[in-house]
Amino acid sequence: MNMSLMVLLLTPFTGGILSYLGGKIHRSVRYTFAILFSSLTLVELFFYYNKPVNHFVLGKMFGSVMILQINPISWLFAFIVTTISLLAIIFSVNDMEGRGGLDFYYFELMVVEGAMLGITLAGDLLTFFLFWEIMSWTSYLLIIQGGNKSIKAGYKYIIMSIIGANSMLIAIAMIYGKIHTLVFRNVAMLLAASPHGFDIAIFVLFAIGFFVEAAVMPLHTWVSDAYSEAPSSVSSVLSGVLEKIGAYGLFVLLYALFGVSLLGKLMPLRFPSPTIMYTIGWFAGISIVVSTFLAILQEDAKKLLAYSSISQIGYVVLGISIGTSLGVAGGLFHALNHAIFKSLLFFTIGAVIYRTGTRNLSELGGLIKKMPVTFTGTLFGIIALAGVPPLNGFVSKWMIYEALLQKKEVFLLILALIGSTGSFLYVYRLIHSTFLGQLPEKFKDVKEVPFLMQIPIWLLSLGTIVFGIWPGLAMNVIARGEKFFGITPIKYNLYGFPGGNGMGSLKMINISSVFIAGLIVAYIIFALGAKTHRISQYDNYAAGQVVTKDTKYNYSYGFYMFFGRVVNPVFKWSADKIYLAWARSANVFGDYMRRIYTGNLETYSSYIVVIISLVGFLILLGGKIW
Amino acid sequence: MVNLTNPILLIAVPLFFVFLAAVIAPFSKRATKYLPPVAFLINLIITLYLIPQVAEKGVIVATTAGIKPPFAINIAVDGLGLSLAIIASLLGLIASLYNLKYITEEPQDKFNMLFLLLGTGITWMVITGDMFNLFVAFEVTSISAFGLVGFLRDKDSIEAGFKYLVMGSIGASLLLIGVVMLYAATGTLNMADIAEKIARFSFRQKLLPYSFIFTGLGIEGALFPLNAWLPDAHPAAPSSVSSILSGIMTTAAIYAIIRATVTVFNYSAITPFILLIALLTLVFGETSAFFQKDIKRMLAYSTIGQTGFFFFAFSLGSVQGMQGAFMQILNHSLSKAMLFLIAGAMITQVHSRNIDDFSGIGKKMKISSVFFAIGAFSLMGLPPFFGFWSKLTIIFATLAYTNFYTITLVVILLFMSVIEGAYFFRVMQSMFFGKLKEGTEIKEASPGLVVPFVILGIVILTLAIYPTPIIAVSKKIAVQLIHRAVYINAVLGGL
Amino acid sequence: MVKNILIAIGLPLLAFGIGISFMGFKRKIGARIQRRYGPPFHQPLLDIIKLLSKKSDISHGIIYDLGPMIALGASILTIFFIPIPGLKLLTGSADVIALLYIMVIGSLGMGLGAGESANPNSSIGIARALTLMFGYDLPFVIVIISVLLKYHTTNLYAITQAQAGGHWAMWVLPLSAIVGFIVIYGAMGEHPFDVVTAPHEVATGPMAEYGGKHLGLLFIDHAFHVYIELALFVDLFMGGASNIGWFYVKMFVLFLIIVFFDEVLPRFRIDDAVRFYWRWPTIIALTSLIIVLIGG
Amino acid sequence: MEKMTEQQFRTIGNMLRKRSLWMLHYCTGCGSMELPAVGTSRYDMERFGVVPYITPRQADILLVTGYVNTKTLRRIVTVYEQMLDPKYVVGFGSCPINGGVYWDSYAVIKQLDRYIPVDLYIAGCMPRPEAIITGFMHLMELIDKGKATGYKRYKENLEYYKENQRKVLE
Repeated sequence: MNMSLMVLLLTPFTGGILSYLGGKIHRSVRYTFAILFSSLTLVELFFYYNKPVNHFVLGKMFGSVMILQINPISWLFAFIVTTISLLAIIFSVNDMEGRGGLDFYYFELMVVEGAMLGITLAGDLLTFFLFWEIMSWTSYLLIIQGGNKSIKAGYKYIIMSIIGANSMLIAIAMIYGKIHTLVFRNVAMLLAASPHGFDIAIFVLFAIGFFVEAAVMPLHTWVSDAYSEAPSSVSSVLSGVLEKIGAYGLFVLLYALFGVSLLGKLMPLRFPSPTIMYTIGWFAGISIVVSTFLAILQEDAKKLLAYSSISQIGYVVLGISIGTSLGVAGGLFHALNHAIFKSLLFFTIGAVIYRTGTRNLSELGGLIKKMPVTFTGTLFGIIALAGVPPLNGFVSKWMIYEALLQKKEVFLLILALIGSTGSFLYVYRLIHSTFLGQLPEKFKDVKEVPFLMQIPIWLLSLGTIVFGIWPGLAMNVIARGEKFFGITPIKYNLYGFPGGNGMGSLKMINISSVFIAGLIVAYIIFALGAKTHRISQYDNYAAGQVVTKDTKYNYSYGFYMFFGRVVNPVFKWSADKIYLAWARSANVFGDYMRRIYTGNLETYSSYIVVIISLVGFLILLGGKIW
Repeated sequence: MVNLTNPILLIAVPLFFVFLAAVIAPFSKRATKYLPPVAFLINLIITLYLIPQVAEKGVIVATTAGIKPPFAINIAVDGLGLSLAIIASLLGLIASLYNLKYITEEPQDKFNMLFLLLGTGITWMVITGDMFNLFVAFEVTSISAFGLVGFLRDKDSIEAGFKYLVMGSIGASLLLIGVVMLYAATGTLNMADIAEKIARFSFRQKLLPYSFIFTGLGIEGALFPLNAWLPDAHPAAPSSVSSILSGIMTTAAIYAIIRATVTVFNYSAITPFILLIALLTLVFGETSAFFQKDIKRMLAYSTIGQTGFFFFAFSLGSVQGMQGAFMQILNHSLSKAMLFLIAGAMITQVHSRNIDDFSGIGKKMKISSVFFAIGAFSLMGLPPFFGFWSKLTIIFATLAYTNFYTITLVVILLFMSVIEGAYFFRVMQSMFFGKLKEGTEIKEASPGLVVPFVILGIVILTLAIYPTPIIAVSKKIAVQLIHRAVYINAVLGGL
Repeated sequence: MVKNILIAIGLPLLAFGIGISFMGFKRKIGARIQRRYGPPFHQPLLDIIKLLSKKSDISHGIIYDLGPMIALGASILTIFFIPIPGLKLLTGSADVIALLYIMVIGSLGMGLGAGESANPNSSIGIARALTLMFGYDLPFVIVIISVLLKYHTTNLYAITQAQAGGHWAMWVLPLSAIVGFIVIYGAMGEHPFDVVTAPHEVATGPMAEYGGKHLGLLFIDHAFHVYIELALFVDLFMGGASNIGWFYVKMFVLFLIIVFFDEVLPRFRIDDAVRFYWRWPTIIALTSLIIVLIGG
Repeated sequence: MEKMTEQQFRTIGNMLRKRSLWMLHYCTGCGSMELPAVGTSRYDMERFGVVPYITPRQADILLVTGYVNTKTLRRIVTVYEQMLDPKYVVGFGSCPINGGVYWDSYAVIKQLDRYIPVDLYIAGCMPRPEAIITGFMHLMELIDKGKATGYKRYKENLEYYKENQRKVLE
């Protein structure tokens, strides 16, 4: 029997257990096992780079086979999962040093990795759901490692996550009730043959589950707390990978279970794409814009990144929901890119927190002189995030824009473009308030992070460049995946896209090389001028005033306060507040319900009488209550 | 040579030990506490011996005094009964091991005798094939439980014991009335015989005795709104007793209801009503649990909710529903018993039942807290624990036919599971991540308390890793339960 | 090949020449409007030479030095993607949408440099610049989308070709053209949108700490910037041109209007500028977009 | 030959440079009142490339417009040191020369030249705009001839200037 996929799936779990046990011996054993096994997973994954496996039976449950499979798309997501998890593990070695319960932390980290790997490899809904649930609660345990506030955040997360998972469970049970098997292929056949009401119900139920995990508005409310309160490496796993798993679920739902043609049949085609996908596109579009606005006004570095994640996942979902080959490719590519640059940013901000102990943007500043590597990583991260050429974020966003334009989805295109412009604002805020500006005196002795924490930053920075200048590398996988799902892939080459069919052309290598040429010209002009000499940050223009060390001569609090004046009136209400209001009223209602247990024996005895009479009453009704 | 495989021994052995206890009590009160573990261990071994037989024959019937049913008191063990007996013996064994260290209050001899009687009664309830016998077993269980609830003799336990006594007595009398009515109508007390004879009665004729039996058993089975004694009684009892009460006693009563409804009355028409009751039980149980500050009270309310949950699954009436119900019973019994034992162990350290006082003890009582988490996860139905599979089965069973009602039901079920998750996660959060109160000296409970629940935890983990056989067995049990003719024929086979 | 290299060298020089001439014009015309004689026409060139030949310079760090370089490099990059008559060297490598983001690289570099100068005035200036950009981007993308939809292509060169023969987008899409003008106007930072550099509020904003050759680079960049904004508008709405002279004339006319407005208007507060852009220009642009959508 | 070219280069540089003088928008006394007149339509100093600029990093000329008290001197020195070479100081009015009407004030600097090198004085109380423009023209001539070397003097005699500054400021 071919155990291959099983081995792949079990590697992280084994690694988790071994590192847990190893940690009892010595901490270096724990790290060795964790890093070894997560790298091993990555290596194993590369064996499947060009080798799809369709049917690997895991077992049988409830008369439905549980199967594993790997296709190029799941390979792509599995690649994201394993890479980012590996880097997170490497990063945590120093970052989490000195905290309690580290054995358990690494165990959880690897179990989460395994569960997410399981989701990407799942070939049927039962396996999918099983790993989904495992992922939910193990990632909850990771979130709450971040200290006191994280507990509340984790609580919010687990509640929303359980709701999402349960919503999926209903859909799965409905499908199981019909055909007693949950293999993707059979489910797709069932859905194609089912009445439309059933299909739509299934769709909505699944979508709720995926929206929660992918943090699409309006089910995003857990994100800003959870991402910001969790430990940095966990945040990068959450934002880089967990969100992508939500997007992967959505992809599976749209293309593996339903398929564009079926979605088109479900609702009349009033718009260029199937209405149901159009709706999802709008959810994504609103996510993009609203959370961009929220991110601009944050004072907390990780909260800012959290909102930015909501916004960026909006692009992924938007791309996937467009339904054309270009859009899907753009969405998937953006998933990869977002995983790279957002994890990078969480790592760098984590590094800053590691050294300075604060993530309050208005307390930081000027760290570029102390942490140049971290700064470089952040720089690459923000350029990629803002979708500015020549780094990777630009390419995938550009694909999404082009796809929207191809389909004449102009209003969504406006939202997407605006979201991207808005992202300049918050990324600049992020890098400015942490690394630029004046260095506060209390951070005078801050040092660069240890080498082990630099590794993920270096590698991911490299990733932003590589996938930016050579988008063909990622497109190889994506195009094969699209072919696998019956979508004709678009034309591409190593350096970009030749264009055609209403789509513009793009050659990243030209852009980057001309840019470098321009830089060289600028440098020549610069070098011809007089020599510069470094001056202290206090030797600064202050209208003649002498800046001293005890004055804070830095602009960082309320960076976009004036912008806040423009948009704040709109943001007085929020989804979070609505949910909390619901929770409160449910609380009050539940409290009234509870009072049926009065504690009085007389009342209780009367209940018995009531029940006997009720049952007796049934005699008169003939036993039927409905 | 005693036939080890005679199910009557399941009753006889513990009863014998009760008498033994009474005999040795005057000589050494301390010695009596070693009797329950032995008795339950023997019981466990016997039940395990019975497995192949039940698997082979389906139902094994044992008679007393050599007279064949329907005339004599008889015992009929089918898959469901046997599994419950196994659980009862296992929990009895674990709880009595726990008692060795846990019960320090006097009079220990009486406690141990009552404890043995409780176990006997429960086992008796699940293996009896006779209506009156059921009543007797019910009484044995209840009376010993009254005593045990009031064992601590403080204000709480006496009040709770008294409430329980009143309610339980009403229940017992109602059950008795029902049984008497049945006897008057059919002239027999044998379940299988009644089942056969009652078939010619009209729905209305059947309903009166059924309603009395249902209500009587429902009081013990914690059905809404007859369960009002439970949230008082379970927390007030010593934790080991609570674990038995929550873990298996309510379940045994539910078993009796199931047996009466399916096998005896063959009431499929009543299921909507049962479903409603089950749903209310679930909703009120879980909602109330959410608001509790007292950990044992919370667990007790959670028991009500869980009872509603598996009773709901049973009331679906399908094979898969029964399967789900059985799986959930198994899951709930093991997890809830463990949770109560752990709560007891923690209370010995914290000296409070208030959840707020539990904050931060996860750092000190590592084993207890981790196993608490395992139990809670299993109860919530998080994978890979067994609860996940039972929850899945029940949901699948509910949605076997998709229509508006079933979806509404499932939404309610899942909403309740969210609430359950909410309160369990809240407790665990404060346990693991809360701040330890200063000045408290908390350390891990003594091994005598830890080992028993760790054994249970290992059973739960084993189920988590290897759930497939149990799922297969539970399906067989469900099929057997739903085909009542098999049971009836097996009991009355001699005629 | 040789021709391409010549173009590659010539195009930036040409763009710089055009840009610097406009800067000269602006000072001259502005002086004339104020009834002054005004500086000589080549004054901006003199300024740049003076700045580059300063004998000492300061640096706050590497990014401080890199900022102006990135800005200039990005400007040089951008001009290769804007077709001018007879030259469309790299327009095949990136379309209008990509161009929108290529144009941003410069501001990002500028922002980073200004940030490292550790001066709050610079920071505020950049914050304002980005906010203003966010403000005018909304109407701008709507306008761009209208044009792209109208001509069914995203290639800027193809758009200019489609307007050949006097069918300027300005006449076809007058509303979009108006908004486009307002946006270009704001992007150039003229009154009333000069909140970014506002000398009396934030001490020339991002440039507060820059002097010497750094500032010289920024002045060169500004010359390119003027050229880019004007050329983009001419390409998008005024049909490009068939030869350089004609192109220059169109740009000049456009620039003249801009200068006229610039000289007589006061300054917006930054949030008012954003509010302004999100109100009328956006509404007009949307109207135009809907007309395009309905009318094809 | 090489020296020759450099010399020529420098001369050309000076020629060009003199036509673009940015004046720091920094005013110390009543003399600032004259500057608007110089800048606006009537006299228009922009004709000669003289434009007010905001920050010392950008400016070439430091125009000390009127009396300098000790409090102001600290700022003037800071600003002067922040300016980039070549930089020129123009003393404006009689106060920077000899204290003017404040000749006996305890708080006013009598001779600006002792604290920072002054390249040019424009005498008068107040000098008229014509005088100011003539002054600028004169400065340009000095620059052209390479005689406006105040910044070099400041570097060479730094000790002297610092000593004088210290006396007043501390």
